[in-house]
Amino acid sequence: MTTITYRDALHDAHREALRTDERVFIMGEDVADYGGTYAVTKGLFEEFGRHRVRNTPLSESGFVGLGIGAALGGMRPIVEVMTVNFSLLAMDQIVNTAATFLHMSGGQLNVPVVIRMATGAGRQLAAQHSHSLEAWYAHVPGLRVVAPGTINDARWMLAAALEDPDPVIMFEHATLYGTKGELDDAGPVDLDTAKVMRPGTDLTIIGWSGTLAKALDAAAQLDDRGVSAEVIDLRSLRPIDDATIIESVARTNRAIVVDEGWRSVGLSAELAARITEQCFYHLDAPVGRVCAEEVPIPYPSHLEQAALPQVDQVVDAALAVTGS
Amino acid sequence: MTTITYRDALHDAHREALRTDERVFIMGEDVADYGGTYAVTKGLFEEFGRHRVRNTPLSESGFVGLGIGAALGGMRPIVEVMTVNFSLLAMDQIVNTAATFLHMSGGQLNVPVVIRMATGAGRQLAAQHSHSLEAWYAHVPGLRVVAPGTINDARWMLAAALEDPDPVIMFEHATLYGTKGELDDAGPVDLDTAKVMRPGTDLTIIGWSGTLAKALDAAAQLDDRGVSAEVIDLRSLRPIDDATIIESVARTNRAIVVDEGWRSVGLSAELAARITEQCFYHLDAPVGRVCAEEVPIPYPSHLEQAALPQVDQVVDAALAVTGS
Amino acid sequence: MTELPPSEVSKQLLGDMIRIRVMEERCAELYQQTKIRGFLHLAIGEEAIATGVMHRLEPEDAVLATYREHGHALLKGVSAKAIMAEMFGMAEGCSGGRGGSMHLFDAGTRFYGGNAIVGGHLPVAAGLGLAEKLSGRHRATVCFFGEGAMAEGEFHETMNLAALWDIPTLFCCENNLYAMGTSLETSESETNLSVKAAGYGIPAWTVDGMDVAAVYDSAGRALTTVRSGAPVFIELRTYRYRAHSMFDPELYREKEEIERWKIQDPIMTFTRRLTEAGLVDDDAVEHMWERARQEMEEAIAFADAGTLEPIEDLGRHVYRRELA
Amino acid sequence: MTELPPSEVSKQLLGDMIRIRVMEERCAELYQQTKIRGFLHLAIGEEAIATGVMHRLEPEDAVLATYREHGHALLKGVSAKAIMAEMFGMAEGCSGGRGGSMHLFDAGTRFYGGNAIVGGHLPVAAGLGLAEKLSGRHRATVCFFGEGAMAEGEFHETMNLAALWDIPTLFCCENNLYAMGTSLETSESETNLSVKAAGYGIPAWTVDGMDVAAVYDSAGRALTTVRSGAPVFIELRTYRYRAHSMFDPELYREKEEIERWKIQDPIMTFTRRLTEAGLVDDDAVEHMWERARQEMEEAIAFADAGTLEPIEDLGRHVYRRELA
Ligand SMILES: Cc1ncc(C[n+]2csc(CCOP(=O)(O)OP(=O)(O)O)c2C)c(N)n1
Ligand SMILES: Cc1ncc(C[n+]2csc(CCOP(=O)(O)OP(=O)(O)O)c2C)c(N)n1
Ligand SMILES: [Mg+2]
Ligand SMILES: [Mg+2]
Repeated sequence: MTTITYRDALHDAHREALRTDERVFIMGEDVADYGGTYAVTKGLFEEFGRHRVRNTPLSESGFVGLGIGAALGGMRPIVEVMTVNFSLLAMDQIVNTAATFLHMSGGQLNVPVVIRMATGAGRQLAAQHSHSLEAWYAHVPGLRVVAPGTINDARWMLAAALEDPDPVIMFEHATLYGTKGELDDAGPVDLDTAKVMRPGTDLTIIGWSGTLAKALDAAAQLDDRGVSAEVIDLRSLRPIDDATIIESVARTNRAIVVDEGWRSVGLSAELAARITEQCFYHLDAPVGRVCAEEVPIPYPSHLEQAALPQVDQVVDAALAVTGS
Repeated sequence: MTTITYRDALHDAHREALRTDERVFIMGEDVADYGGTYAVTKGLFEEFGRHRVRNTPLSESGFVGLGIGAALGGMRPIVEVMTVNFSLLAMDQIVNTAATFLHMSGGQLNVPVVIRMATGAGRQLAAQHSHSLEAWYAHVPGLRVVAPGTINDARWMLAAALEDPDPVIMFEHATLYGTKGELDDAGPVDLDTAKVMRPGTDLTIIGWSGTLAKALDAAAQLDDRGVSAEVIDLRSLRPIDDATIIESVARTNRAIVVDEGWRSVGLSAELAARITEQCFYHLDAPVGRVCAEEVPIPYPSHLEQAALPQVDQVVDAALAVTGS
Repeated sequence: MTELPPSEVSKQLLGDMIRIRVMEERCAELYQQTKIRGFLHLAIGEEAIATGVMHRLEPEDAVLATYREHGHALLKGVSAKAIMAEMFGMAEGCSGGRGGSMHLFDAGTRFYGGNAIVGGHLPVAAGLGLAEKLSGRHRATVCFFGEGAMAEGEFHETMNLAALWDIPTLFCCENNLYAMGTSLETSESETNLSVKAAGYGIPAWTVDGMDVAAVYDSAGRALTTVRSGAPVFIELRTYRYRAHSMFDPELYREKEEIERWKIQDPIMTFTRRLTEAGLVDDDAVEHMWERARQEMEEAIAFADAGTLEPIEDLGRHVYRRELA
Repeated sequence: MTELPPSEVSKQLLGDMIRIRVMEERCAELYQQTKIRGFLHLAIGEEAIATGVMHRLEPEDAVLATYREHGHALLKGVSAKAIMAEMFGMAEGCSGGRGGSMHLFDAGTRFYGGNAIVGGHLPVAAGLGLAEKLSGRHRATVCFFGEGAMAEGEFHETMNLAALWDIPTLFCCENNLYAMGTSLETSESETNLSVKAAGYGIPAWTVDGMDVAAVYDSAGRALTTVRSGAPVFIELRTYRYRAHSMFDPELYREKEEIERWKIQDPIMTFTRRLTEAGLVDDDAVEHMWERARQEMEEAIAFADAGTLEPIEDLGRHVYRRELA
């Protein structure tokens, strides 16, 4: 096993993709000379040339649309949109074109594009650079939405996404790039399943991406207080893997969702609704939701952190649902 | 009481706004010469002039942004975006600017703009003209989101929206324009509350906009089968009026949400989650969700109707939760 | 006046314009008979454009068009039967019935829609062009759009990218002077559209879109440049005789304006020219009309005999790789 | 060479450039000391632009800028104290601490941000201009943005609307040759930016943005046109000496390029000119620097003594009319 950063794991995944499939190319703002906003694509244009690592002008709708077209034309584009906040400029292409083409054409024309973007808060970047809009994408049929939350998924999910014949949106939490961990060499992972990261018996905590570590930290603290928490990494935000979640909650009878998105009309609501629908008679308490406060993210650290879900809140929510 | 169409009710609301407040102007594609895509603004440019009823080029981001700027400059713009599908092109302006300005400026600069758009399916317009993305807007702090579902709200909500100091998004279901009903002269309504449209004792059915009539039809059918359904018009999609809903469900102990949006990560999930959180020990069954199928809307009528929530499904869901 | 194309080509051009005209006149009737539903946009008066351009294409070239695309699909090689069945919403339609009039698709002839977000298919077209370039192939990509699209940001972003990256795509602007009810001079500050496009450094010029010989000639020259690896823009000046769609009361223009344009009717003028040149006589022309009528009647009979996709199949075509 | 402005003005111009320079040099240090957090974008080298333009404005004129806006805010009249406190995240900051470096706002001086979506504030600026026009006032609106923004669709849509509707807004493009690491020639097919803007029918020209006298002169002429009711675009050629933000390793340009530009440093060259013209001597210049240093030290002391907004207030400033 090697120790590697999330950033380097992604970098290696991109490099491998460029090496092994000549249909793959990368496109986005500052992916070349600048080295990538988060340094994921650093050095790749030197190795593979500007044809395959294409720096775009600031024009999110334009280059995302070009990615969709290139996918229709037989390529396997990886489009990097710096952050989910800027992806609002490309929404039309992603939702009205990428997500509908297969359907409108009666199954003839699939769109094998991978669109990556950073998401999330925690770096004091304030209200135009810090939001988590994964919920929007997870609402849309025709898209697959994944959120690698581990070093392993950062290393292997890209290959699976490139294999997939449909548009895949990949969210990378901006605070994860610098994190380090062990990599196993299992090779390509699937895009569809949630994963039990830690077994437990008293409640199930579901997190993903930026909240996964918080869920695991909370579970460790809960252990000290005699509460055994199972932690699930959701991994795939669309489709949602009901089976893994329901199997767990049917055993633990209690669940908490930790979501960095705003509470209202977000992923936490969907997970709570699904669990309640499928485990109603097993549930000992309503599903707990620990989410971002419903404010645009403020700049100062104390307010930003207050706006984000925190380990303490997860612990408290867990103690509340377990009646401890 | 007068009988009037939803379209004319909206028309009258616009005319009144232009008459009574010189800061008000209307802006959007084909609001002038064409008469408005849904004929809401027909004749208004002749009465009020092209300065106040402004036809825009096709440039959703541009003219929505101009509306935001004009609101900051002291005007009260009503911006018409033909349909929610095209609003994806204006997402950046609505979410990154209109919804954040007050917050980023520390409470100094509010944005009193009203943005109207048609939504929904039912007219065989297929996958680029038929979606219901209200859930996205309802996810965003800083926006108010309303959906007039009755003649009365069509007539009076606009005035309340124009009074409001914050950005208001108003959704009009495209199948409602031609519907007729009685208008009462109560005058401006509020933007925040849900409304009990029909009292009942056995379950609560929550609908709004295009699904309100379906909820009421279902309630009538249920009556014949001895089930007494209370029907609530949600009206305000953000904020959600918990009080009215919870008061109802605490009495009826069962609830169904009828939502034309896609099921996953939509408004139905949020309503189900809130009801469960606040009425857990009152609930006799999990909250039922009758939503659009998770497909882009297909063209042929039989498939389109199969994709949309139908009265029969509401009745079935109601019978299921009431165990009848 | 542009020289006539070779006599066989000239006759085919006339015959094909007639086929489009007959098809679309029948569509209007079928809409009245409620066989065709949703939006129906007719290009009657504009037939010279699709005809002149399409006769320069190879089967392996790709075409993208708007919702006003019946003629484009027909001449790209989609059968009248498959088109008509699509408009009837039948499983035998070119998009399996899912798309309808606005979303004709055909992978076999590389017809990529039928796109109904104004401007949305421009970046996609450039992406298809980019795929050609990156894979070292030399197939052309042709994108048709209305002059209304040129105000959209997606036009701007696409032109810039196409010019910067020498993308082999032909952009054909069908300037019929109106975008719904919005006239060109109220939607573009620069009404000389080829000047506008040339501003991006793209070879650009204006053609009389009512003269099929001129269109054929221009398209030939344009495609030579495109096949050598660069974008070209042509503005084709034309006029639609009919309403924007079947819902448009046409309040924004005078009947006389329409009548003036009809004097230059592309079919009438080209028929006269070929007659005067001795290439056709009245009988031959009548035979063309008759053959077109027959083709369309057969297409209608085919569509009428079509089958509706079973409702159980609703969930298909959302993902190529079906969800578990 | 542009004639020197009147002597008092010339001295103020020099003094104000120095104030910006000193403020920003201190910001860089404060960032290293972690007093300022998030993204910090410095305009060192670009001071002549904000200075020359701002000296032509009346207090009631409105200004919008990007995230590289500290100097603009300062010269529009926001106090150094309020700016510094904002960057420290203090409640005494001009945005109450919510915005930080990228989101300076001040309603009192009509400073509308501090906008961090590239291109996003262009339509807003035009909207503010439209409000002036519609209310018959003659205040100017000035919008600063980088050359990178010109590739965005929002630029295109805004220029078109501004030209079509004669909107009295001054668009100032701060062309510093790079958008992050993307050079102008790789981001615009037409690198002559005033030619590009003139394509919309907007009076447009290019100015040496390193020469404050030239900027002052140009801005004066431009604002005369704007105040008479029309848009103007000016490209101001400049250079940033520092990294894009504090995270940029500057892989995309050579050190020598930076040194070459420093020869034209706006403060150094203007100091020399004023000295040669006998308007200032070394002592007077040193006094300017000293006064600026003192102003900034006081501002820092003020910011240091600032208070953090209580966490209980997190939910404020989401709506002007608070939710029930
Ligand atoms: C982004 C978007 N905005 C608005 C519409 C509604 N709409 C459909 S067609 C049309 C006019 C387009 O005009 P033009 O591009 O000139 O094409 P034409 O219909 O004249 O062929 C409009 C406004 C749309 N489909 N997409
Ligand atoms: C829509 C959008 N896309 C990308 C970014 C990330 N970003 C921030 S600044 C910048 C470069 C902008 O360059 P330019 O407009 O020339 O301004 P400069 O920074 O040079 O002053 C980029 C790409 C953003 N903030 N917004
Ligand atoms: Mg047109
Ligand atoms: Mg720049």
